[in-house]
Amino acid sequence: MTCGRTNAGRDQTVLRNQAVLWDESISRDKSVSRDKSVPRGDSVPRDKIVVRGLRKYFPVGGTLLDRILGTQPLVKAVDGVGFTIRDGEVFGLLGESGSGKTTVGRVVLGLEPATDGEVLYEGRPITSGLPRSLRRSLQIIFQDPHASLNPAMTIFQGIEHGLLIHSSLNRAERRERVYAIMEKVGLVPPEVLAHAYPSGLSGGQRQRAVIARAMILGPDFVVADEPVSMLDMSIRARILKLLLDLKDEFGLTYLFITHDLATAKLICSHVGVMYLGQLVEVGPARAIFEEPLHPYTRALIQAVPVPDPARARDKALPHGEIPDGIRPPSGCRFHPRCPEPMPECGWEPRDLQDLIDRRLLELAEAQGRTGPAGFDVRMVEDEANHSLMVANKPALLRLIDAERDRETPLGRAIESVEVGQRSVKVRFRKPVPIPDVSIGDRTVRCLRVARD
Amino acid sequence: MRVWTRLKDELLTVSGARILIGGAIVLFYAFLAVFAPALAPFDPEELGVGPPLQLPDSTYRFGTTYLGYDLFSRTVYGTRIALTVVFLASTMALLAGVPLGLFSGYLGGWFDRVAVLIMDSVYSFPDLILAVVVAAVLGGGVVNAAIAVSVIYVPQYFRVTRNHTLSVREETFVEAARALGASKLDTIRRYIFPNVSQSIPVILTLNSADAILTLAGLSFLGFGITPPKPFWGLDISQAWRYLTLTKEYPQVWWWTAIPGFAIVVLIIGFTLLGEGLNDILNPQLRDSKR
Amino acid sequence: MNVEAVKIEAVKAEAVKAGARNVEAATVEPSEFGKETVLSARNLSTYYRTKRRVVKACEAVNLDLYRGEVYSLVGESACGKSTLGATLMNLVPDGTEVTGEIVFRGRNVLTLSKEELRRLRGTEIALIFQDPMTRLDPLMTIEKHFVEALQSHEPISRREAALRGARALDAVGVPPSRLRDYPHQFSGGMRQRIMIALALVFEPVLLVSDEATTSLDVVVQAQILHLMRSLKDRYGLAILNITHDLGVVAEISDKVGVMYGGHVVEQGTALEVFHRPAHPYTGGLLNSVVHMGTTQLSWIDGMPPDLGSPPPGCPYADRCDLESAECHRSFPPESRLSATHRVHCHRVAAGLAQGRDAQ
Amino acid sequence: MAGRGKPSSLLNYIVLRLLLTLPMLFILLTLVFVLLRVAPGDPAAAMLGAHASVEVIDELRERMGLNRPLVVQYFDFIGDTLRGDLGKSFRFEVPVWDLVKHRLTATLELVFFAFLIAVVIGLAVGIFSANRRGTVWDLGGNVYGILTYAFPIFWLGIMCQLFFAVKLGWLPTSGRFTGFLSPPAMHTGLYVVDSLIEGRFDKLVTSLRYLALPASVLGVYISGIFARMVRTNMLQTLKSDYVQAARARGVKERWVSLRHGLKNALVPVVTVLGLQFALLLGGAVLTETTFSWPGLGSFLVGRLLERDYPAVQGIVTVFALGVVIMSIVIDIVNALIDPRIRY
Repeated sequence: MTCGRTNAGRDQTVLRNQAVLWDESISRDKSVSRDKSVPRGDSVPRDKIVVRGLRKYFPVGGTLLDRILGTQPLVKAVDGVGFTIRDGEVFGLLGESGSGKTTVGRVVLGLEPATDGEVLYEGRPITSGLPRSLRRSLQIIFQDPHASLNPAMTIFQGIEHGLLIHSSLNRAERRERVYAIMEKVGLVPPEVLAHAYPSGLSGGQRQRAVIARAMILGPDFVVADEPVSMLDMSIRARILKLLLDLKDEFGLTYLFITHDLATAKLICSHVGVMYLGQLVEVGPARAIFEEPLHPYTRALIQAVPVPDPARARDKALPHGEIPDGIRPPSGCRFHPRCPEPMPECGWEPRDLQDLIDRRLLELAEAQGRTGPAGFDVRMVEDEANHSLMVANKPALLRLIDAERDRETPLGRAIESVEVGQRSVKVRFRKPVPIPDVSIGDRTVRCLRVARD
Repeated sequence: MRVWTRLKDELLTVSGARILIGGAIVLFYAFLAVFAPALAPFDPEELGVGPPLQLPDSTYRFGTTYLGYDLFSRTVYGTRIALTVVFLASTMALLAGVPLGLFSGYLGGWFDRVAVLIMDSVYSFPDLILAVVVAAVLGGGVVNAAIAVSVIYVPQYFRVTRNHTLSVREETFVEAARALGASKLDTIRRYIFPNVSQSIPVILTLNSADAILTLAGLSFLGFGITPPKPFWGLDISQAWRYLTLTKEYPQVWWWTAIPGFAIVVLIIGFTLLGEGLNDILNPQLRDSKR
Repeated sequence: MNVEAVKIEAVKAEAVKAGARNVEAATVEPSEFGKETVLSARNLSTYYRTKRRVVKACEAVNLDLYRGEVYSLVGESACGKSTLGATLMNLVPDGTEVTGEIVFRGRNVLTLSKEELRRLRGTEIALIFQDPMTRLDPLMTIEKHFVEALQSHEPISRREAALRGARALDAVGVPPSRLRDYPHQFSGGMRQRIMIALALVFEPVLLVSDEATTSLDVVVQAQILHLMRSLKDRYGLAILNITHDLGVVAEISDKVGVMYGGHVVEQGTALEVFHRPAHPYTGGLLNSVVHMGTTQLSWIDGMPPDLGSPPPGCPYADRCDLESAECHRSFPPESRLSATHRVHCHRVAAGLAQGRDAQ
Repeated sequence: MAGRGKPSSLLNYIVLRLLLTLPMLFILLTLVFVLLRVAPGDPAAAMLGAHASVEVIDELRERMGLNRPLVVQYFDFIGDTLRGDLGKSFRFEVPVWDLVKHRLTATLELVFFAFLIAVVIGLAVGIFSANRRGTVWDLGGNVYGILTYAFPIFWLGIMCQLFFAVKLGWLPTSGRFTGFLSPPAMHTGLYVVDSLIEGRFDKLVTSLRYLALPASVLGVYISGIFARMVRTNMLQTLKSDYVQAARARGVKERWVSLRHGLKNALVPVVTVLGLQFALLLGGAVLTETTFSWPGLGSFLVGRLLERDYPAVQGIVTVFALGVVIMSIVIDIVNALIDPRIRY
């Protein structure tokens, strides 16, 4: 029943020929030659990309006044991320949308200035923007092949543009180069496709053109941002194979950004799992997929749909959704959704709001009550005191008592309850800083793992 | 090139019909403008070539005015002034508004803020009042009239170009250009402008219609084109003054009706052309046709 | 009993028409006919007419939806699955040519008047879509959405409608206290839950989900799939699930139909299709899916056919490893591998015929 | 995840929005100043004409303060305007505001009724043709839009005068009120309202008769564009996903079109209405001239022709203020309609 075909044999020879053509041309280019001092095949792989303490905040929303004064709330899209990608690795950055993985990719490429932290490319700091000479070494492949090609340029013009910027090749040489790379990425026959506009190509062909555009500059580090997620099932594997072939051919290093854990498991050598702008687990792919340590990693792996009706059934999923990045949960950011939280994980007043929502729902169901009457619990949060005031006193007190009696993590995190005239002040214990724990060659940020 | 292949596909549809009719009307006026000396039997600026207030007949095909101007010659020559002013005004407004909009939209920052503030203020000001004041201050004449008209269209080109630039700027392919290391100028020239330029023919034609109306309004009020130059709005103005003074309303209908008709048909031509182009060039605005 | 007999006759007649000679060989599983048929399509074709050509978006489709079952229609982009979904709801644009028969609980959907259709939609048939972010009116509170939907179908007071809305939100896990909020105040997963609540407020018989989980994150997607499964059990819904994601299909489906080039080339129970795929395309598609157990990449070469000028024979012939001359000549007849498992493939048909001859 | 919206004060928003219009006002005033004091060279010479002697011109320059540095003049102008002093007419030698105020009410009356007519016709035609998209009715709406746009407004005015006033004799040709009656006592300056306050039915009828033609011509002129905006925006919202979803829920078609289609179309339409207001003022200049309506527009034309620049400056400033006020009103109305706009 296998319909997969492998025609790598033929491709290999083509690739080799093109590779020679490449080295020849580089010496003729006007730009600064790349640092080749460390020979390939070194026994110890060098660090290609090092990211340390990277932060990226975006101003978002806010009132008119905020916008004028520049006091808009900040979304902490990336909030202290560090990892190292060694030469020749495929480093997978995993997470749901809103986790900040795409922002990391863009900041690493200098497409977006970092708020804080540093990025090193082969030991050179590139945080404050990529020098022109390095542009060609670091390239990107985008998610949406329909949006990432200029509709007003032919495929040829699109691919050629990089050469116009970075080389002094003449027209014939450029054409030769463009056709060669088109052939290599499977845009055949190049003579025909080169003069088509993107609107005339299929999704798979466009993505090949996007890859060709990135590859024509001969990069050695490529950010692939969800490169196959918008393609049809039967095409995905072909594009993935192409990316792997190109990696072998050019000795590329990939930062592979994806939400698809199955793909990451197949092609990544190392992965980092992101949640709300932070890395919760980093390490070799094999180890992480075999024995995920962070509860969020476990949840993600569980949630991957299994294409087998015999095995795909109920699973324990984290409840709720990834929260707002403007004010992430305190302590461990995953604690409100965590299936196995602890009292120290950073419980705070607004977790009580979620709880009230859920409990009141259950209450309504049990009593057969209908309608929104009685659900109106207004709360005023006091961030500084880690406490909360509420209008519907008895209901809240019953709820809090129940939580404390049952010794749930939230209940145990409640330090004191002050019942005032018109308000209830609930004080939570201060959150414990969550340490990064290194276990072998991987790092996990989880209090429970740290305790064990 | 893409535009032409699409045009070919579309010419048989409703928008195609609009383009054909509108284009034919505009071409007809252009023809009149070019061959005016051959077509007009009299000098349009010469007094008393016929008896005053002559009804249309075989010699004075559109009749004559109170001062004995030949209305047919004036109407034909009027196309020259109309199209010249439109051309000059559009070109000036385009050359100022489009580049400004491109840079303002792409670069952003304080330059953008200041440009937007100024342009929006001018834009929100009543067009005709602005044009009248400028025309009054500059004085009459074709070039001055064109400047007065163009002042009100610069903000329009600016706005359309800037808004379009803002949306194109967010497209992934522009980010791809940055990832390639393309300079800002290069990005604007090769990635932004070709995608933004699609809307220019549309506003160009639609603004042409508007410009004629503005020019006619100016001339009617006594600014812009001044006597004895042959222009439709001016003739209507003269006729109206004569009518309000003498109260001979029904007797001289041709004096107002014919120049007015000349304006109406040309406006319709430009409007149809502009709308047809809009349908084809901005498919996202097009209603689904299935 | 009588009904079942008629059904069996109908199935036989259908099979004869399709040219399958193995009617007798088909083992009829009694359970199949114990269920209430909600919707059945017979020989259904939808052609779009554009200026220059006719797009045969779906052709000669037969399928049945039963109460309490999830039927997943799976295929790649432009295979006709969304058209088929729209056709079944009679939501195709004017000027589209639809032939064949769609029977929803005894009524032919294609012959209903506009008003009858409107009454049907919402009350008995409900739809949920991809991209919940744009499916709610930004200027209306959630409560108003419920009031509007309910008042469209029954005389009901605002208050009462709001109460029913609260109950429906309750059922899908959205706090009813948020009834007065506007759509932009909800997250994507929450909005999809609200869409489902809006669909379920009438307790419909059939729920059509058109890529409803596609734009959601893995975790939220899993949550929504879980919700849909539990709602199916609670209300005895029939669910038509249109998707391109085989993982999603495996998660919730009872039956699966695989579409390719406008045809449903293979359909059967989820186990049959996933464990014993008979059509080469189904096999290829299953192999190309990267899942947690994948160790090697594989794919199908070539491109899907253009529905505007489909090839004369089997639409998959050009990409198939096992094609024969016959494949390029005629569209394969339906072969029945079990009461539920049917496939359109010349090779399978030939294999079955051989097997019978050998007996 | 979008949090629950915190209710914030609309009043704050309005105050802020007012503050934000200051730069716009400032730029408009600067524009007026540049146009009238900087560009044309010597206003004094222009005002007095070609035959005036140098001494006379110098005296006028002295009197108007034109011999002071431009910067000083500029700040004087801005300061005076902010204090509500619009300057003094050169010709009438009285404060501009005294000349302007009852002409302003005449213009307001005309513009208000024209606006009313435009909104009624525009909404009706727009909704009608959007709901009957692609039919003859829609085509009719389209033709209406193009024709009302293509007719120069003054020409349409003259034609209407010739037909309704002269040929049929139904309505007066021009002016604002008959000479046989004394106009209603000034309360608001709007004759229609003042007649009602006075309780004089005959005066009400007379003022409406005089108002009918100019207001209709101006209203019809704007209504075409307005109808097109309504139609386009409604079609756009009727195609949107949430409308499809509502249809799929079996919501009645009329509800779909009015509740979802019209309401959502109103946000852009209200914005456009604000811009139409500027168009309306421009059209008012022409209409007032055609019908000899004693409004601000025709007054401006007269002052321009007489080169009474101080008066022109004052009038243009009044127009600029009107535009600024309108833009604030539009923003606030939109903020009330659309819950997504955060103040």
